[in-house]
Formats: sequence, structure tokens, C-alpha cells
Amino acid sequence: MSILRETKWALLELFPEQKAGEADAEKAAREKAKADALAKIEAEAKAKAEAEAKAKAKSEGKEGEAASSDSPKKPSKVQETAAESASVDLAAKVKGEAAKQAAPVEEIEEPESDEPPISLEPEGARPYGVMVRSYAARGYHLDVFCAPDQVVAAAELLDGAGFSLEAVTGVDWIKEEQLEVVYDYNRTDGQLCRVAVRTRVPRSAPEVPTVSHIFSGANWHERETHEFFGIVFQGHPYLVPLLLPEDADFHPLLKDFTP
Amino acid sequence: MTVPIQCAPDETFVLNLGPQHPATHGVLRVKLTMDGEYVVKAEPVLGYIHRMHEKMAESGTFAQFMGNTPRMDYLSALSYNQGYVMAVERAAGIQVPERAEYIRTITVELNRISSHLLWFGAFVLDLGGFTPLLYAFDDREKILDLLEHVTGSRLTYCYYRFGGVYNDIDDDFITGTRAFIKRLRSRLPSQYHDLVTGNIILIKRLKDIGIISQEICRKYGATGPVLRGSGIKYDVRRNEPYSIYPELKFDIPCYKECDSMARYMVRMDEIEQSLRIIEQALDKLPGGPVQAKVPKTLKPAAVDCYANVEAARGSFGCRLVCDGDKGPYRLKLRSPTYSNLSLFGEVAEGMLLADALAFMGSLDLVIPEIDR
Amino acid sequence: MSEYWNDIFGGAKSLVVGLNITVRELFKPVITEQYPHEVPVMKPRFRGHIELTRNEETGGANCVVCGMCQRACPSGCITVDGVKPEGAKKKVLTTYTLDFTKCSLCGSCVESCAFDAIQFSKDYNLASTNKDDYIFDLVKRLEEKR
Amino acid sequence: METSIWRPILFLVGIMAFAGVNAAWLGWCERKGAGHIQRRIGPKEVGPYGLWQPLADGIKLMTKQLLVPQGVDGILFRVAPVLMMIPAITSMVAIPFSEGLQARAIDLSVLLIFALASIGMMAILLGGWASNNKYSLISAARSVSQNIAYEIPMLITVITIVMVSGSMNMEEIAKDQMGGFWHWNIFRVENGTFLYMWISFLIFFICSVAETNRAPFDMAEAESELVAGHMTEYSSMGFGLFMMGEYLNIVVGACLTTVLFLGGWDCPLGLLPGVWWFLLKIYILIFSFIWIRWTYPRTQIYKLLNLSWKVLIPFSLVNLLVTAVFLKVF
Repeated sequence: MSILRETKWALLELFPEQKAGEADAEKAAREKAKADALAKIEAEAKAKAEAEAKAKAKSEGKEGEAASSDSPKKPSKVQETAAESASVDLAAKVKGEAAKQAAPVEEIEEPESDEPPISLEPEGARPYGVMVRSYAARGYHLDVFCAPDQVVAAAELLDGAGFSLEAVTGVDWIKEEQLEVVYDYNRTDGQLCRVAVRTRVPRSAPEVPTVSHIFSGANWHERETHEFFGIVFQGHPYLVPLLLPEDADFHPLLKDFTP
Repeated sequence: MTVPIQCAPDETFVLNLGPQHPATHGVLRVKLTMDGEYVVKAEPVLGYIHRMHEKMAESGTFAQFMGNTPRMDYLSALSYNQGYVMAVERAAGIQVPERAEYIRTITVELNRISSHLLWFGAFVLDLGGFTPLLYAFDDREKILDLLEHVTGSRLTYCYYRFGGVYNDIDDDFITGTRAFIKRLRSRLPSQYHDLVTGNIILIKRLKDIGIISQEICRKYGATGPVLRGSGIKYDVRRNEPYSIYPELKFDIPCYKECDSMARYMVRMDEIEQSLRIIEQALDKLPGGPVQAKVPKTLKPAAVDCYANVEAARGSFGCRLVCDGDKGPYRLKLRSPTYSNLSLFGEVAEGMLLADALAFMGSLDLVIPEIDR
Repeated sequence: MSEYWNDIFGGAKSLVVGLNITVRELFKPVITEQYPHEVPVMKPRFRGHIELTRNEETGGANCVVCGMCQRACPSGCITVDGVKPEGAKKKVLTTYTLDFTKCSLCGSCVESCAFDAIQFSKDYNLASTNKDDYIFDLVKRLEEKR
Repeated sequence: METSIWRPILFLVGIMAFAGVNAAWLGWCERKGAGHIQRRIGPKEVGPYGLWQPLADGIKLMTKQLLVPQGVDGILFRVAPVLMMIPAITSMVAIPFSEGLQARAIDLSVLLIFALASIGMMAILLGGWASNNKYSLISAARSVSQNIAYEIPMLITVITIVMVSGSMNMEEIAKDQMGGFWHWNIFRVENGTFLYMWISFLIFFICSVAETNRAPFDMAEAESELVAGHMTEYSSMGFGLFMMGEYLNIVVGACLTTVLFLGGWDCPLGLLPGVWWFLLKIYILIFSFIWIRWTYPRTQIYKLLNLSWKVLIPFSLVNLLVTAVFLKVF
């Protein structure tokens, strides 16, 4: 199981509803894929040996194409447009089929491709949950949107999984009267998986629990976010301005701040 | 009349190291609680050169922020150029021509060498050796000349553009770079390793000083040579490949000792690896344009993206939030030394003053980058 | 115990090696440039403050007062103004002021210019004790240069 | 001659001139030497080769205000720089520059010089303590522990020399080494013994570097840790006296090394009068001080004490013992 998948399922613990939905969908997909594969194998059995070899070669070529579109090295225009459109589903399906064809019959039991498919952009407001993003287009793999009180649980989960906290920052969505706090997690053990955990709090009461007891490095990042956005990190041991003067009572990165 | 030095009841005293102090390389202030020569508690106080680059980014267009990027880390300015440019390219979906990627790699690696050379000199200066600094500057000067030839400036380069580089390199630069590689290769063993690395005084001062465990690295999000000196083989160029690095052969130096000497060795080995990278990139340099067709005013769709590069001091991250306007809606600049310095307080506890300063030097701090 | 002797003998050797290197450097020629006595030549791409390019034909500025540079400047240090004489097609430049105190030499202005009207100068001796010396009137400078 | 009033006056003037010239121009030498080691020129603007630079510096230092910060111990603060200079100049009284060229022949001149050298350390202690500055205080504490640690091996090696020469009079010790460099204490091969004396010389040399607070043992000054150590709060000539005292200590250290180990004014080739050879020897030694300073990084105070207690003192004790055995046996 790839690290991306593993982390996704670990993080889905926070969102039971989405997890159940995803599990169902995955199960359905798996069954469908299984049925497809079985049908295909039957069809293949009927076909002649030469034709089979030809088909296999073709599907392998397809697989290579599908795999290359997932590789982060060379972002191509095609892939970017594919990244967040419905065609991704198709690509995943093609890829899944290709994998099945190439794989021996015994491995049909685990048909899903290693990388989870890229999530679709939700219509309207985004619900709490985990989204898989195209690394080439976004620069991170998993995008978690959670309630403010789930931030600590997410941090604990990722800490247990060996992630390190790269940065904490805020975004002021003044039109929606909300402040967003983004936590960037990364791994340093050679496996590539970037996670962005984000949460939104109302501008009028910007309070988020601290994660500085889990990641010591969050101490400074939270202090910085506090002074720039006025977000209060509850339970932070020393929430005084870090970069601004000690007596600064303004929050410069708020959109309505004018120096 | 004598006013005795104020002492706390437990006989500790507070030593204000900085903001102006020879060993803090700029305007870092460290509040040290000392017991004799032992550090009981160390608290870095930042913000003396804070300029709020992130707000400046919000107030202009994408291109207008370019001039700010080199002012953050003035020693590896091109890495910062690259990080920001990559973030914008990612948001706007710009494809960079191959030649431009090669030129970027060559120049950014030259810049990395110059940054490491300056660090080497400044670090040995922290340890009281003055001469190696000037030998390092001698070599660094050659790099600055080369880069000035291409970019037009010597320190705060503003060379990369969205979709390419400002202007092409010429044959003078290529021959000059090759000559420089030869020169530095011949000087590294004597002027650097024999004079400094092998010196018993230096070894005694750095061995087993400032041990950063892998767990501390992870908890504080340390990156770059600090992380690689702690035995974690993580380099953005290799682990999260960008530009043309996947096509080049180079090693990631990594030492398991976790002490200041390990960090020192990582940087010295990185100089050699960067030379290797430049050599290969020069050999493979393709022709073609150096600038993609990019609209004069960029207007990427509303997107939230992240770009990461390996700057000389670690992983520099750029989180760019766009709202469909001509400029960034929010630009978060994640500077590597910010995280690297944040572990100073924990690790420096119980150290001697001289060791704490040697340890601080081994972190390779650039204060404008921390304060932004 | 062997470490103890290693430290002494190995250490002494490393110290001698170091002394050998520095004494050899002592007899090598100096490499520094004696700045006020030897004036360096700036590279062709050197990015100094901007100046107006002279039009070879007219002898005046190339500038058509489109204001692109003014808009491109992140720090707002350029002020351009011009008048359109009766019957003329193009505007004629009257003022081009560069507030060098704010300029960060990013070169956005030169890049944005579609008429090749501004270029980087090679001046670098710009020290002054008077702040007003850094408000450059580029039109005047162009005339002086002529 | 011995009773003439002119002799002390001449010597007084001579020593003062020697000390003054050295204190001023060694700074120039150091800067020039450092410059060329680092492939730069060093001072060059004032006079030919920057030779008048010390005068310019001196005038600058003297015309500046001597700042006495609030809260310092006024008397000690003012006394300390003077205390740095006086013992260094006084030591020169006992140094034989050549045969008969000694201000005052004192039987226990070696002892006198060491006694005076210890006072120099007091100056750093007082200056550091009186400054009421934390860096200075740390510097003072460091310099005391350093000086105590290094005086022991230094004195033990001197005892070896005294045993070999059988005298504590510097002139006698020098005379004992006359007649070619194989008689010098450093290479002494009389009767095939004392082949190990160069070890004593090395110990003594390392100790004199440490005693004079020179890099790599400049724990007290340690500019990258303690700003300027005991001199942090000093300005003007207070600072100047400390600097000059440092250079004079180097001169005294070099003279002492020359007399004890390098045969004093003994001339291996005999081309010039002895005093020139003496001067040549001390300037070679001083150059090596400068050379060392601009080559190595600084040690750390605990490593420095370790070096003394774990390496130099055992070695010098063994050295003493072996010498005693040799003297008794042969």
C-alpha cells in the first residue's frame, strides 16, 4: 500500500461519514473491476493466442501512459487539465484495467491501483473531509479540511505516521468572514507525501487549539500566525509576537489592515 | 561606586547575545540564561529585520514581487527566485523550456556553492579562524563574477522569470564556469580540507557538539544540511524532484553523527556535489528558447498551491493562494532557517557558551530569511 | 590511550599542515583589487539605476510616455510625464524622475518597456550624504550626456 | 660603568624606546603579515607600505574620549590598562639582549620575569571585573583559569632549563649556550644527552602563546564569543594600552624563549654583533606567533585546560624527571 493511500485512510479516521462513503465506493469499484476483469478474462480465453498477445502489448502501452501522467516529474498540459476533471475517473479506470490485464489472475483480489484517484472538486462549499489532489498542479497530495477542534487529532495522527510539520500559516478570507489556518506536513524519510491540513474559523472569534505540544516546531509558527492574523492558539505556552515588536497590537496580514 | 552585576537567586544571569554581536551574523538576539559559562536556557528573539514580505506580495502583481525574493535569503537568492517562480508557474500552468531549466540549475547550483563558501568562512570565523574566510571569499568572488556576467547583479539576483530566465547564458559564462569548477576542485583539498577540516582544533571543537537527534529534527521540521547532518537523507532535489534534477547524477551527502562536524561535512560535500551537477548540466545543455510565451499580466485561476525547492539552507516552501486576480491573494514563505533555528533553544541547553555559538554557526543562519 | 596519542601526533601533524598552507599563501601575489586606485569595469549586463536610451536619429529619448514602467515598478519610484504637441502623433517626454531611494534595482521597468526607452546605466559610485541627490531627473541626465 | 648614573638612564630610555617601537609597530607587522597570508596587502594608505599607520592609530586613540561607563569600578577600571603595560616593560630590565647589554644583572632574573608576567594576568582580571560587563567578567574568569593552567607546565620546563644550566640568571643561561647552535638548549647534544629538549621548547612555546593570550588560545578576548572580552568596555588609550601590553608580552615571551632555548645572542655564523642575532631570533619567534594566529581557529576553554592538564603538564613532568636522571647519571 502506498504511503499516500495509507495516510489517506489514516486521516479518514477523522471523518467517519466520508470514510464509510469512500469504503463503499471503493468496494463497489472493486467488485465492478473484479467483474470486469473476469469478463475480460473469459473474453480473452476465447480469443486466439496471437490476438491476446497483441492486446496485452497495447494495454501495457496504455498502462505506461496512465502511469506517466501520475508521475510528478513532468507536469504536462494534458495532465493538468485532466487533473481535476471527470476524465480522471476514466484514466483511473483504464489504468485499473491495464493493471488487471498485466497482473496474474491471483492478484485480481487486490485490484485497485496503488495511488488513490484524484478527488473531484465539490460543488458549493467544501465539506469536512480528505481530498486527494494532483501533485503536479498543487504541489501537495492530500488536502484535509477539518473542524478547528480536529486539528489536534490530525496532528497526532500524522505525528504517529512519522510526518513532520513544515509550516503553519493563515489565510484571511475576508469575503466569507473567515480565517483559514493551514498546516503543511511533509515526510523526510524518502516517501513523498505532502499533506495540507486546513481549518476555518470565524473572523470574529479566531480560536484554534495549539499543536505545539505535539510538534515543538509549531511553537514559533503559531506565534507567527497569531501575530499576523490574530488567530489565538488555545493552550499555546507563550503566545507573544515573535517577529513584530512585543507590544504590537495589530495584525498586518489581515486584509483590512492598512499600515 | 560599584554596582554588582544583577544575579538571580540561583546565581544565574541573563546574557543578551545580540542583536549586535559578532557571532550572530546579523541582527539575531539570543537571550541566554547562563550559569557561569553554561547555558541554562536559550531563547532566540527575532524580528529585528522583519520587513513583512508576505504583505508586500499581496499588494502587487506576481511580477512585482520578484524583486523581493532575493532580499530574503541574500546568500542563496536564486533558490528563492526559483521557489517563487515555480509556485507561480504551478498556479498558472506555465511550461518552462528545457534550456531555461538547465540554466536555472547551473546558476542555482553556483549560488549554492557561493552560499556554502560564505557559510564556511563565517563559520570558521565564529570559531576564531580568520584566514579561511578570505580564502573562501577568493573563490566566492569568482562565482559572483560569473553570476554578475549573466544576471547583472552580484548578490540579490533577480534572474528567473515566469516561464524561463531573464536572458540567455553565453560562451564566456560556460568557459568561465568550467574554469571555476577546475579551480575549486584543485583548491578544495588544500585550502579547505587540509587547512580547516583536518585541523585538530576544529575537530575538537565540533565533534559531539550540538547533537540534534532525528526526533528533534522531525518535531521541529528541520531541513537541509541540518537534517542531513543528523543522518536523514532528505533532499528536495532528490525526494521531490523538480526542474532537471532527476536527469542528473549526484549524491546526497549524509552523516550520521548528528553533531556540528557532521553538518560541516555535509556542506563541504555538497559543494563537490554541486560542482558535479553544474558539470553535467553544462555537458547536457540543450539549445532552444529560454523563455516560454507568457502573458504580460498573469491571471491564474483561484487555486492554492505549494512549491518547494532545496535552497542552500534547506527546503524553501512557497504557498501561493490565488483568487483569480493579478497578484497573490496570500503568499506564505516557509524559510528553512526559521525551523532550523527554532530547535536552537532546546539543543543549546546545558552547553558552554563557546559551544553554543559554534552550534549556532553550524545551523547556517541568515537572519533576513528568518525574519522575512 | 591510543586515542590520546593519536590526538597528539595526528593533531600536531594537522597543525603543521595548516602552517605549511598559510606560509605558502604568504608568498603568493595579492589578489585584492585596490578599489579607489583601480576602478573595476562593470559587466555589460550590470544592473545599475536606469537611464533613458538615446534615439540615434533624433538624439532625444525613445520614450513615448506610455507609463508601463511606472505601473510595473513595485516601489513606485518612477514618475513619467509628457505632453502631446499639437498635430504630433506621439507624446513627448517632459519629466522622467527616478526616486532611487526606493528603487531595488529589480529591472521590472526595463523589462516592461516595449520601446527600448530605458536601460541600465553602469554607474555605481552613487554615495552621497544628501538624500535629494537620489532623486534622478533622467531627462536632464540624458541631455547632459549628449 | 656599573656605578655611573648614565647607565640606568640610558637603559631606561633604550628600553622605553624598544618597548614603544615594538608595541606600535608590531601591530603594523601583524596586520601586514595577516594581510599577506590572506592574499591582501594590509595597511597601505598612510605612508610608504602603510608604515605610519601606527602613528595614525595612536593619534586617533589618544584623541578619543576614554569612556568610563556607569557602574564600573572607577579606580580599577583605570588602573587595569596601566597594569598591563608596566610589568611587560619592567620585565625587559632583566633581559640580556647581548653580553653585558642588560639593564640590571639580577641573579634570579628568570623568577623575576615570571613574577611580573603573573601581574599581567591580574590586569585582565581587574579590567574584566571592573568593567561591570558580563562578557568581561566571563573573560576575566577564563583568563585566570587559563593562566594558572599554563604557568605550571611553563615553570616546570623552565626548571629543566635551570637544572641544565645550573643558574637562574638569564645571562648565565645564555652564556651557557654559547658556541654554535648545537649548544643551544633546544638542540643540546652534549655528551649525547638531552636529545629530547625540543619537547621542552615546544611545551614552553605553546605555554607562552597561551600566557600572552594569543590565538588560538585567546580565550580572554575571543571576539566571536565575548565581543572583546576584558576590553569590551574600554575605549581610547585604555584599549590602546591593552593592545600594546599584549604585544609587549609577546616580545617578552619571545625574548625569554630566545634566552632559554635558542642560545640568546649566540650567533651561528658570526656575521653580525650578537644583539642583532638576538633581535633576529625574537622577530622570527614573533612572526611565528603571528603566523599561528592567522592559521588556526580558536580552541575552546575546556579543551584548552585539557591540553594543559592532560598533555603539557604530564609531558613536562616526565621531561623534568628524565632530565634530573640524566644530570645525576652522567
